[in-house]
Amino acid sequence: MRKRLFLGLGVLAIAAVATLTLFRRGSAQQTTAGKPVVAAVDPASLKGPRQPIFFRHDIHVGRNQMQCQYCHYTVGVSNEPGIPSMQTCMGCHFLYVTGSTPQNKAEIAKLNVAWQSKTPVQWVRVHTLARHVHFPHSLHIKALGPQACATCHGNVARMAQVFKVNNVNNMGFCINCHIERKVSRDCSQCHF
Amino acid sequence: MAAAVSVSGVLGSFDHVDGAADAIRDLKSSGFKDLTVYTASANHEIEAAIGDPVSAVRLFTLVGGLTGVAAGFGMTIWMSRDWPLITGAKSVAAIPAYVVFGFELMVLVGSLCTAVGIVILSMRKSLKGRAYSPRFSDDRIGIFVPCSADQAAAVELVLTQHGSVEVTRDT
Amino acid sequence: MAGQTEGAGVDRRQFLKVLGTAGAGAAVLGGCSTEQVQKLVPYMVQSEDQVPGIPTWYASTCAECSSGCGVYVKTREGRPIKLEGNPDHPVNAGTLCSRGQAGLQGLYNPDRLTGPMAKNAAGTWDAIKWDDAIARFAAKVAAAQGEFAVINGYGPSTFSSLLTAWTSAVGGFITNYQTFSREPERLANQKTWGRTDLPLYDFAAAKHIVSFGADYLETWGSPVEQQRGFAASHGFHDGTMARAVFVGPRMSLTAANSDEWVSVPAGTEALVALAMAQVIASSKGNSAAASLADYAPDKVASQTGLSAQKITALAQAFAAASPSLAVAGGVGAQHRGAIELCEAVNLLNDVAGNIGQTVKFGAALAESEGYGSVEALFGRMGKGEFQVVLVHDSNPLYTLPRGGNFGASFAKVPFKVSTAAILDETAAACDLILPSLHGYERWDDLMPRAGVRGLMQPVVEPVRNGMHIGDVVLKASKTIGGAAAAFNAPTFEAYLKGEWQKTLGANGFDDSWRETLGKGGVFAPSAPVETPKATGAAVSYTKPAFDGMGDYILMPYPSMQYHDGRGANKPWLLENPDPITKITWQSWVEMHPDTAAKIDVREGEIVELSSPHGKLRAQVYIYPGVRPDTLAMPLGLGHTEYGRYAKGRGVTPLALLGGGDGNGFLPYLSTKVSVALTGDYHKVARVDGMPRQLGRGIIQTMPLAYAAKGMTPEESYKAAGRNFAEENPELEQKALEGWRERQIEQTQVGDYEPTDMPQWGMAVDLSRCTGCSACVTACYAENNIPTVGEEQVFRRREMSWMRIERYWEGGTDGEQIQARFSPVMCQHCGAAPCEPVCPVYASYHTPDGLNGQVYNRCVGTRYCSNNCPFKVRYFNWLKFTDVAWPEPLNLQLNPEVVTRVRGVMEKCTFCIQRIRGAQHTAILENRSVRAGEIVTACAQACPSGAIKFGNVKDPADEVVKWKGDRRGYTMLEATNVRPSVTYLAKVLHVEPADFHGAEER
Amino acid sequence: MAVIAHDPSMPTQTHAEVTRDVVRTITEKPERGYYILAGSMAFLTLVLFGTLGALLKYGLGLAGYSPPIMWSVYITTFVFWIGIGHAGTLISAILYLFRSRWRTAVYRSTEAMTVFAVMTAALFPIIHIGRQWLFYWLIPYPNQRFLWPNFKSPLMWDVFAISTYLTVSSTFLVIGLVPDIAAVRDHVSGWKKKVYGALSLGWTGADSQWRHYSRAYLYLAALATPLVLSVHSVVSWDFAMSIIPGWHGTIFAPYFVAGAIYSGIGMVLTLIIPLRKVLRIEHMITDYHFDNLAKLTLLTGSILFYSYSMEYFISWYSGSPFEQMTFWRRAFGPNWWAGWSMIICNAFVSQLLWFKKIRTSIPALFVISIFINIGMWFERWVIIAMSLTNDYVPYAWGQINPTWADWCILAGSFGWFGLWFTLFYKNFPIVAIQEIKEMIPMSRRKSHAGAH
Repeated sequence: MRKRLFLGLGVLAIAAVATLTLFRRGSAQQTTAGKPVVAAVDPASLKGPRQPIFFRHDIHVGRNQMQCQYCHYTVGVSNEPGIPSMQTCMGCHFLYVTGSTPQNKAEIAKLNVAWQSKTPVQWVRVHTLARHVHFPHSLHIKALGPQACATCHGNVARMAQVFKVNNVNNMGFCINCHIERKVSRDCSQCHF
Repeated sequence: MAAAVSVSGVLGSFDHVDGAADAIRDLKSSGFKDLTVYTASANHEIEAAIGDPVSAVRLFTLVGGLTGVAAGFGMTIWMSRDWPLITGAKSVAAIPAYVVFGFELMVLVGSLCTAVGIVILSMRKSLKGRAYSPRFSDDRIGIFVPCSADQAAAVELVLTQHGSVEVTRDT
Repeated sequence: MAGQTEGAGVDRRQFLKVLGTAGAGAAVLGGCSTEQVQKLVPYMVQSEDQVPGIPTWYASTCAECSSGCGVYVKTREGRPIKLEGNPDHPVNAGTLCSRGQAGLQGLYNPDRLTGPMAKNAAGTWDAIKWDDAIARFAAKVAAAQGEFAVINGYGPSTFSSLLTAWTSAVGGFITNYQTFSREPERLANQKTWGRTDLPLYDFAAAKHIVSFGADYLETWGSPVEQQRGFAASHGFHDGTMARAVFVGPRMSLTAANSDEWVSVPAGTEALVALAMAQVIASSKGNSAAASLADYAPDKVASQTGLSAQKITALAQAFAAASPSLAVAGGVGAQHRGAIELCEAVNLLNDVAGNIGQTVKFGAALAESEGYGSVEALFGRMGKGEFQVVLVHDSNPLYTLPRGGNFGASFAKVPFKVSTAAILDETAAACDLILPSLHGYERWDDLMPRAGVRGLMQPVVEPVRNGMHIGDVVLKASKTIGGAAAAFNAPTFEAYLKGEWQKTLGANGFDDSWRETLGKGGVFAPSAPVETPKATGAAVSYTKPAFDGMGDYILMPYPSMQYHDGRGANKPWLLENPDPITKITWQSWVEMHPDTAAKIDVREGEIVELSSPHGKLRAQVYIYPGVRPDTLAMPLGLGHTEYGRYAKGRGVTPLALLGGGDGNGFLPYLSTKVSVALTGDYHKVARVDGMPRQLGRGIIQTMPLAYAAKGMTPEESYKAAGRNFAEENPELEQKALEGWRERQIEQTQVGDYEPTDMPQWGMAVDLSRCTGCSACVTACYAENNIPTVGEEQVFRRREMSWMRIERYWEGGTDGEQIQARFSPVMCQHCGAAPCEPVCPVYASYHTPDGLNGQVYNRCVGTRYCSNNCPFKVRYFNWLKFTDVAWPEPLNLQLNPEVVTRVRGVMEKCTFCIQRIRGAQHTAILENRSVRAGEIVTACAQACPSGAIKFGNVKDPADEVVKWKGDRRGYTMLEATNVRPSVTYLAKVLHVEPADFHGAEER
Repeated sequence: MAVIAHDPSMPTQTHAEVTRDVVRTITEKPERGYYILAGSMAFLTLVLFGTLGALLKYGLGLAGYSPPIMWSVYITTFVFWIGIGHAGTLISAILYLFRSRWRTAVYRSTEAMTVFAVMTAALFPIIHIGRQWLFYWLIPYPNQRFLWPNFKSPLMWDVFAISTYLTVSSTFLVIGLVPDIAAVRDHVSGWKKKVYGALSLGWTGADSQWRHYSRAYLYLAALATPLVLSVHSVVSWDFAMSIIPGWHGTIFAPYFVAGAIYSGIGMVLTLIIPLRKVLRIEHMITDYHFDNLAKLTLLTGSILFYSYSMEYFISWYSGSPFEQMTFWRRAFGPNWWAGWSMIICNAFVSQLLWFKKIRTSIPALFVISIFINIGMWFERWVIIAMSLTNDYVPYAWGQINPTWADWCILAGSFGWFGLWFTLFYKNFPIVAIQEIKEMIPMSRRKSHAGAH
């Protein structure tokens, strides 16, 4: 088992480095294209739960144009969206990206510390679905396309700190969509 | 009660029902329309003397009842079709079962409207400030005749000659 | 909503949290709590074979008994959550028994030791470090100077041979011992054929099966494999089916599934076998006839209590059907004459010409030195010949009879080491405990027979801080040095691979290894069948003797659930009722009604049994299926240690037995006991309300002749002259015209618009079902069903969505008693009575024909259950979720199924999570669900293959064929609820003339 | 007086005496016994809510449910109280329409009993469900889930029937009370005057009020009459709509209604026999009234007798083995004693009332009324719980064995009911003053002036 894990580590690491270099180029162009560099903010002043590391979706998704699936890698294939492993973060932040502003530097430093000390970062959950509901992410991505995340999670590309846009436990929220799109409203589709 | 009098008039109280009834007739014939007759219990003789038309409260009952039936069937049928779910191979909106709701809501709304009816109708005529005596809820019949001071004497006369045991003037 | 936050102790989403910690290792997992903080803990490193939300399957091997069935372990986020049979495995071919499936509750057992422990001077336990533990062990072994004994309960495997070799290297003495290891058969085979190995019995090929005490559907031999064979031959197929006869003093599950139970006094089975052999031999002019002359039917009739004609008839039927099969042995026939019995049966098979046909030598079944060796070993311990003893995967102080005072001899050993993962009786008597790893946490293999080598691989981070004894001895070898130094493999994994390299070949080993892992081992085609020549040794019979002066023969028999007692710590097995008595969570004494009447006891009264070797007190269960001169008791309970579930629960008949007579096997059936009333009472936690059908046709049967003619049960009953109550008289027929059309009409709204919606249905073949209850455990495992405990079962509050109903037929006024078994789960009625009565639509009909139950909408009026004619709805009376899964048992919970909170109704869903799962996958792969793609947990587990699930609308689906079977009927047609479950009537070997359907109709 | 003496329905006192006697029951200071009674009732009420708390905390498992008996003591007691609640409206509404004069003296007490009985019964559907805190899901209120209740479920019919009945019967009670409260108001002083004054809603007995009042009362009676019959029919359909042998009976609606009235009058007797002594109003509620109540009991009791025999006959005649088994076990099964106590207490005991001697002997009536209460509780217990012990699949048959939680709730329900009633009869006119007066002809000056 262990061996296979490290094998996996290797594979992912290479993949990460590769994509990383691409992104570097991409984002560089964008910045030169006059895209505003996202300024430092105080997370306390923002909506949403404060995370152990001030991970900025607005930078990753907004400025760097990263795909949600890059980190939430199982959202298209599984019920669970998947939380990126520390390694995925380190893939980019290991050597190359160390942050532009002092604030970002500080936060990325936290990440390195966590990685060195082998203690996974305990992200605070923003969206918690009630236990008695089954929400197959993959089906919704397939039906609505990879950009559909925003439908429920809001436009995280504009969020320095992610907060709850919709109450995903409000059944009406689900049902409205199902009615509009003429999708089955059969109880046993989600409740079992 | 005399303290809080605002409507001027004469109050007579009777021991005898026929006397009271006669008095009412006389007063009405002599032009005193707006009488107030106090009795401890509903009394046909008095009602006859007053001769008011049948109460309109039945309209409340009727309307309420009809509304209830409509609401009963409407609600159940609409709600069942709003999110159609089959149970036990029965039709989504099963009318026979919904008769129960039609009936129950008819009774419910109907009787509530009736109760409201009493209040509304009785409140149409304000009894504020008309003289009253506790004995009317016991064993006496009271007749209050609103009138100006100059008419009072005439009224008192009518009342006493029909055997009013006690006549008070509030002017 | 308060409702939803309840039962938080077993949050389905717990997995998301646990998931991360897998990377951080066992320690974290060990302390994994159920706090409600909503934290998302990512992996440090994502393992490439784990996708959150998608199960990963690993092939492994079941180590619950020595049959060595192959299993697939279903894991989610690194947690095993379900065991299913490995379809490629020759032993179980994809199925698995209750005990095997309950292995998970051994893995996650809350009483597993958290690390090595050493007993201190005060006699209490100190937790110690592994290095320290191994050091102590090594030191002691080295100091023992060869005065070192090992008892190894693990089956033939790379590990066992390592341990053997290692033991002899350190000059020690090892015995490989497993309970119920069929010694009498080996000894008999030695006499009959001069070879001690056991043949493979081919039940599938046999047309006529006679068992002399061997409970081949329960614990004897390789039950799953035999049950598969039995179902294949004895299940009704193309107009025919095999006939099965059981000869013995008690009607076991095997007997109940046989067509005939021949009740003979314990110890006289051999006579029947010999008489049958005599009849056949003389009819065939076989030379053996002469030597058997003394055993002619008329000579043995009186002793067996059978008429000569009866025996002759048995013999002729046996001879007529070829190939036939006779088997003997097992605890149920292990009296002092057991060897002779097995010889007699060998002879019977020989004269009937079954050798090589159904009795197949050459498979070299798992060898075990058996009771003789362990008896001898303990004798030597008693003489103080050993300084150190190591007990692995065995619990002799519990499984050996108390009369043999093995405990005393064991105590004579100065330093005793156990590898028990749970503190059992033996471990408690030891000085050092090196808790081993569970089969799904370690590298290992198991060889049930020649050519079949099942592999095991760690599929989960160790739940507790254990270490496989293989690694322990390798580590110890370094310190011990000497000959042991040769064992220099760094880890047992390395050693194992080394050994396998010899079979798989060195070049390209890594690939072949990975491939083998994926397959679950190597399964060579079955070994060439050998047909040994009988030595012709004369067969004799001496009436077996019994200890004690009591009036009743005590018949201990192995429980299906607990086996030799190893199952007693698993709630699933404790709550899964005994197939025959339907008693849960307890042990009992089976007593014939006449006996009960004679000594005036009622069910549940506690009697005291005393034998020369001991006493015990147990509750009485009155059972017409046991001879009046016999009292039967299940083995497996009555532990004094072994964790919270087992400790102090019930009693074990071993307390009444003496250690054998040194002739190589333990005569379980060799004690007479006397019964004394105590006046005490203990309610019997039975789950069967009324064990008679009262003519309600719950389980319908038909004679073979009629079934072969293709009659329906109804026609069959009429033909047999039963006044078959008309289910739908004309008047009703009228009312039912166009019923289906109307139903479809009504479903033309909303979701119910007619579409290609599938229609899920199930069919159960009662001629295959043996009542083994494997499906019940599968259902518990798949659907997060809580176990409620004995006190709640007293009130019949058990939650088993699927139950095996057991009804008695006959048994009154001297009539032969028979049993009927039928799995009953939610029937998913078309016109379900439970649906319209629910005020909140918690119970409703899904467009694909399921009877949906929305737990989170349920307010708990329980009207649905009242109105259910099958009573298959179960209510959460208390917070069962809090008590059923103490840490870390909750890690087994299936994340696809919500745990139901207190106050809601639940029931069988036809494994809707599997249905939806398959549909979702199909959508993602742009296809429609394939026929037979969806298999419910019960259907998957059933060793008899008696359950078929599928889409009734899809002609390609197997279930359509099953439902089309002429034997098909639905329960309680009179209620016109239109169930989706079709039962195929059980077929009986009876003459239509005396067709016994009275109690069904 | 002499003229009317031999019309026993005629009150024997004058208007003034009526007012005096009734008002006295309220104004005079209660003796110690009253406080003990009220206290013990309050205690039982605490027991009720204490047990309910335990059920909420640990779950229904505390009660003696053992599947397949999913409904047991609680539903039994629910139906019992609903039944009790039927006498009141029957007497006040139906007999009002029939102009039967004897009702006047007793209808106030029975109506109060009705309202409190229904209030008690209404607790049980909530107590008995698995997730009590979600009972409001049975109410069709607009919610974000877009979900509505299932109106095909008899339990929903129940919700509507019971709530309607509670509302209507309380309206009826209150409307009847208003003039009497006014009378009380005029005979008390101090803060009490204020309170009763507020409660009397400014009633003065003016013609403009009587006019609508007496009319409305008539219509209310007209509406309430079918309601009485409907409510217990609906309750009976909770069972009749099922497929359980022993529940699935077509005669259930009339059978249950008769039983309800029977049990209701039983409770009325149990209550007013001691009550009229305590309040010293024997001269208002006389043997004559009891005689009439007894006759009503006899009538309904005989209907029950018929229904019982019909149930057994039909179960035999149906030829359905399920039905037959159920009824065989009712009489000779493990709970035969319950089955027989139902038949004896209801069918047989009521037949004693053929004799006028018994009808007019207060002690005898009291004893009989107790029998009726017990018998009717057992009737529901037998029909509901015992039918469930053995239905279709023998393997699933079970046994009933209630626990402390069952008995505490049962006892508590009597406390809850009793507390309300005790408080009521001491603070409100327990005899309808104005209706009695309506029956007493007022003195006339022509003919015999000053007769009194």
